[in-house]
Amino acid sequence: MREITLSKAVNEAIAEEMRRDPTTFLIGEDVAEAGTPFKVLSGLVEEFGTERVIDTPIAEPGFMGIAVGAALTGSRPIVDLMFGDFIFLIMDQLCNQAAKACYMSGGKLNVPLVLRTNLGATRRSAAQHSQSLHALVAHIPGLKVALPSSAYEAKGLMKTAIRDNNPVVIFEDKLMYQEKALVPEEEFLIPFGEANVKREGTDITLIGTSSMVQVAEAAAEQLASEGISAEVIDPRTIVPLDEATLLESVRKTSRAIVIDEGHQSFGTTAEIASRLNEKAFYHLDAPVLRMGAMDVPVPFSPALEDITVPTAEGVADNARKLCAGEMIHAA
Amino acid sequence: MREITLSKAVNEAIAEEMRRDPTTFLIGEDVAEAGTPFKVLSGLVEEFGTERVIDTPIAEPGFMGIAVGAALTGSRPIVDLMFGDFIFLIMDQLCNQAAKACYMSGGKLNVPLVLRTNLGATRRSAAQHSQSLHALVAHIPGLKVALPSSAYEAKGLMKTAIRDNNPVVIFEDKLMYQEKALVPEEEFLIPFGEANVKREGTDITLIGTSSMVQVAEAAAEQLASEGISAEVIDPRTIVPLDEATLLESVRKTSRAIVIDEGHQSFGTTAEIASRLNEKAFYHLDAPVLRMGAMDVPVPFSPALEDITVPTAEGVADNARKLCAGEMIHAA
Amino acid sequence: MAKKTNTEDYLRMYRQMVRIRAFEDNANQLYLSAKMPGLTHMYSGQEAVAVGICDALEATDKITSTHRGHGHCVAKGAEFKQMFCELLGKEEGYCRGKGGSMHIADQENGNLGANAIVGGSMGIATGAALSAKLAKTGDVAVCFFGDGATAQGLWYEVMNMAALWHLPVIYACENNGYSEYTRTDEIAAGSLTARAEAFGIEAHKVDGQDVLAVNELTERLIARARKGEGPFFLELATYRYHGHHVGDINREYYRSKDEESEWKENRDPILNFGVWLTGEGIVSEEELAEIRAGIRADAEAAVAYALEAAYPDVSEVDMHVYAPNDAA
Amino acid sequence: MAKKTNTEDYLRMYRQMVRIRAFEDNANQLYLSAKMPGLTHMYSGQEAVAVGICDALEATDKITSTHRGHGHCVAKGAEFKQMFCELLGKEEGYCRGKGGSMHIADQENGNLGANAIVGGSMGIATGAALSAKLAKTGDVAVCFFGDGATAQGLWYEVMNMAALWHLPVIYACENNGYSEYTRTDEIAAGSLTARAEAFGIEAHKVDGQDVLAVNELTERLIARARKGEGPFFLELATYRYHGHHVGDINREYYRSKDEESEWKENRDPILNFGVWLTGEGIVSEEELAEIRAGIRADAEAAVAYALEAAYPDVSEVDMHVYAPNDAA
Ligand SMILES: Cc1ncc(C[n+]2csc(CCOP(=O)(O)OP(=O)(O)O)c2C)c(N)n1
Ligand SMILES: Cc1ncc(C[n+]2csc(CCOP(=O)(O)OP(=O)(O)O)c2C)c(N)n1
Ligand SMILES: [Mg+2]
Ligand SMILES: [Mg+2]
Repeated sequence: MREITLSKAVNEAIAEEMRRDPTTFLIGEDVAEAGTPFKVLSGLVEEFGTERVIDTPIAEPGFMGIAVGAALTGSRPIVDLMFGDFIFLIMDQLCNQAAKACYMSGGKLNVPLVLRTNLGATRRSAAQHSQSLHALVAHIPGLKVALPSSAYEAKGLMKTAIRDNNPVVIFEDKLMYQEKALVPEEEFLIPFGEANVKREGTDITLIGTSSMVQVAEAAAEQLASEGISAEVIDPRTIVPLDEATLLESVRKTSRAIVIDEGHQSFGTTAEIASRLNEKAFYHLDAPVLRMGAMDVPVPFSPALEDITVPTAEGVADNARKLCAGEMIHAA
Repeated sequence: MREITLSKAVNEAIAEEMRRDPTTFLIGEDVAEAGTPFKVLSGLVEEFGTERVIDTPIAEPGFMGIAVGAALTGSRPIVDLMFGDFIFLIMDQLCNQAAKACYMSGGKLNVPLVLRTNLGATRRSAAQHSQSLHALVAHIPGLKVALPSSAYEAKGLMKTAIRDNNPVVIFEDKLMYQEKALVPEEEFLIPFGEANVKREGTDITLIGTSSMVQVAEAAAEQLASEGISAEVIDPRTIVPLDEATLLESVRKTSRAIVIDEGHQSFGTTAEIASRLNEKAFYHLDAPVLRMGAMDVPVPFSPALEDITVPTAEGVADNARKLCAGEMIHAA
Repeated sequence: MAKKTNTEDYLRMYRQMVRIRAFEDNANQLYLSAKMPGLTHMYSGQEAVAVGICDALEATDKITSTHRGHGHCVAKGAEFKQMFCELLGKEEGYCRGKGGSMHIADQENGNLGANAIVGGSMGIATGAALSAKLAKTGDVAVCFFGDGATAQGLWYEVMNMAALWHLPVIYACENNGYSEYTRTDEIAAGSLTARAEAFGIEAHKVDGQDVLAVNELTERLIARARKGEGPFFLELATYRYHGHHVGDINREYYRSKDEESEWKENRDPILNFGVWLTGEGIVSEEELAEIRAGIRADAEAAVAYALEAAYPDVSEVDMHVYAPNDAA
Repeated sequence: MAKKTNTEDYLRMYRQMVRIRAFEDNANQLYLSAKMPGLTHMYSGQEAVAVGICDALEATDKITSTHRGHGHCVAKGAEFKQMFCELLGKEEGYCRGKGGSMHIADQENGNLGANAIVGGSMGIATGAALSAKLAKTGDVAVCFFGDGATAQGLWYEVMNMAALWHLPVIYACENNGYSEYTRTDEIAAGSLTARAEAFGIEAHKVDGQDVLAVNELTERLIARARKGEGPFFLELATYRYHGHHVGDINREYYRSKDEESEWKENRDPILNFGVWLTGEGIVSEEELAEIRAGIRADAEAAVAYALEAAYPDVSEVDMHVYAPNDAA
């Protein structure tokens, strides 16, 4: 195994799958020569040519619609959406068209399409370039949603996404593009719907998604030094969601915190917490705690932005209280 | 008091507010002579003229953007979006622009705008004309979300929405347009963030939104005849959410079901259930149960469509089980 | 009218137009007799557009259709039985009853589906053309949409890309003079053909009531599109006989009865084509009457079948949300 | 170049162009010295567009701006201090630090804000024009956007409505030849002016490096727009001197150094205007040098101030999500 960046891992995954399947192609803004602003796709146009690495005008609804049509007719497009915030522009094509074509046609049509985009604040990019909007997409039946938490995950999940016969939305964490992890040289795929137990523990379960997996791990490390044993789980995909693994953990630890970088209200933490409460209620010693991003647009000022997102200290602090039987919300 | 339809109630609310404030105007497709396909706005163009009741081309992102600009510059637009499903087309203008302008400008700008649209299935309108998408909007800070459950509610909430200095999205239940309720002749407003306890009870709390309030009431009626006393609450607005009233009820009854016509996963029921679990955990005798619409695109066939939405029988059935201490999910 | 080469070509087009009309008359009847769930949008009056265009296509060519989509579906090769079953939400429908009128798709004949989002299929058709170009299949895609749909920004986005990339797609705008209850000139500034031309796209206006004119122009453009000379834009002047949907009965506040009868009496695509066919001596009026009667009988039989057909089992409700993946 | 009536008019425009350049040079320096959070997009090279247009506007007229918005902001009347404070996320910034470079708004001077969604403000500007028309204020709105933004469907939707309703809005496309790392001709088919004309909108092309030409044309069109003769479209040929954003340093893969120096050396709007002013005897080069030095000093002082200024208190983080409602 060698260490590579998340950026490189995504690049490799796409290159391998494009070699494997000639019906795949990439489409988006500045994906070819520029290799995207984050340089994630550098080199692909040199290998696959401009026929399969297609630069578009700044027309997100348009190229998303084109990708849906291509996917309905034998191609397997990988759509590059430069910032997750632009998903608002393509919701109709994604949610009214791509997500529903299979169902509305009684299974006759299908849309094998990957939408790769990103999430994450604290980059000083302000309210329209910092959102984590995966919960919106997860609400729409017909879409699958993957949230890689490292270079390793990004590679394995991307390859699975490209082979999936359905529309899959992958949100990469922009802050992680330059972060390295061990990634096997040999081919591997990570199946959807199988959570990853990153660290075993007995006192509390910390469920983190995407960027928040590291936060959960750092909190667990801190807690360990204080004698609290935290289990850390990365669901990897929130649709499909590996309820079984999460429930098993929570039934063991009796306590849980769900940590996610999307806005807390009506977000991912609500769904996961609800399922745990519903199905592990009688095993819980304390309510499942949610820690999402604050319910405010992401502020530009560094003095404000950093406090909108959950931190390892905040998680550790809450975990400590839960384990000590303190109530976090006035009940 | 007289009985009027929900359609008439909305019409009256808008007419009264347009008379009161000359900066208000209506904008949307076929809102003028046609008075919308549901005929909700009939007669308004005759009173206010085509300057203030503005027919647009079929360009939802365009007229939504225009409304945002008008709202930023002294007007108070009421935007008519013919079907709630079209909200996917205007998400960028609604969520990246309208919702964030106040915050991004440090409070200098604001967007006093009402987006009126609808929700609700079982009208045989299939997957692109039947969705209940309020949870998506509720996830975005800066927007308020109202869900009227009767003609009375529709009138009072609409008037409050029009006077609010922020973007408010009102989802009317399409199936209720011809339903009548008692509505006072005198002017009244219904404040946001104050839930309505529709029926008092002691054994279980049924929280229903929009179309599901009647479902909850019918279930409560049925349960009463069996000796189970159900409290029924209509939150009226889900942003802001009147947590206090919901918590008070649940602390009293120790059991709750949340019923909503949006897809269950990552939806409104998840948020409400999570808050109750978090903050009333130690008062609960059973997990808060969620009943949303099935996680499938809305099917056309009557044989399938009706089973995708919660029914009074389904609610009563679950309430019975919860009260009998039966577990609903294998735990 | 321009000429086809042989009688069978003419009769095929005549038959298809009559089939559409018969389908719609029966669908309207199902609505009026409260046997159809929901609403539907009648294509009657516009038959020459769907037939003139689709007759120029191969089965592997793709079309995308609209909320007013029965005509496109029939013209592209669909059968009455599965169509009526779909309209009634029955299991034997093209979409197992899950789509209904506004989502009929018939992918075996290259119909990628009706769409209930006005303009919603403009990207899809363009993407089908991209697939064809990448896979070098030689297929073309035709995107049907109404005059009202030209207000959707999506069209300009995809026209730009289609033009830049020379995609084999034809944008076919059926200008029936109205979008819902509003006249086209109230909602469309400037000129529709100029809008396409501004992107460097060749644009044509054609009489959408003249099936031969539509067909002849389409054949030429399709041939050129297959050679990479596309995209093209067609504005087809036409008229819908019924209301916006079957429930739109009192419509004098937005259009006059005189206007309606003018089109129905003097510009009917089926009547006029029939007159031409008999005038040219290609076929007799008796033969045409026989064709019409046969088709009417077929349609009624299909309706009767569909009314008796079974609904999908409730267990189907959560099937087809996702397509299966091959075992790894 | 066309003529203004008096020296003060000329000098005001010269000063504003120099102020923009000075602002950008300092902003770039803040980035290079790692004192600025995030990235920003430099307006240098395009000054004649913002100044030529905004000088034709009243304070109550509205503009909408873009990600490359510092020039519009300065030209519409903003002060250095609050602008630098905003760029650094400080409490005294125009948006209390919450917006940053991409969201600076200055509503007192009619700037409705920069926008980080390309094309995102096209509806907003059109809506401001609708407000002006409904309230009969006589105000106009100018929508600034780049060549890349013409690919967004929203533009066509709002042009259609602006044309139908004769709204007092001017769509000002700053064609600087690139969107990010891509040449305009690779992403724009046909002709930009033809796209506006297709909606019946009068369109003009103008040299965006010639502040007097821009100003003279804008004044004429604004006067007509106030009388209800709008909307109008302007395509302004211009160039950005820096990379797409401050971090875009190695850009030879998409544009040559030769091309850059050609514009900087021969087509600089400030240099050329200075030469013209002195050539016409309106002002001496010494006076211009003094103006430039004074502005540079102002800018540096504002930077120094902003660097020392306070961040907003953390308690502000959940303020301004909603505007307050008046007590009932
Ligand atoms: C995005 C969207 N907006 C509005 C509607 C409602 N609607 C359905 S059909 C229609 C009119 C369409 O007019 P046109 O495109 O001319 O087609 P026609 O009905 O005349 O065939 C409208 C507004 C819709 N289905 N989708
Ligand atoms: C909707 C959207 N898509 C993509 C981007 C990323 N982006 C920012 S600026 C830009 C290029 C804009 O080009 P142009 O409109 O010509 O303006 P310029 O940068 O040349 O001033 C792009 C693609 C964005 N901010 N918003
Ligand atoms: Mg029409
Ligand atoms: Mg540009």
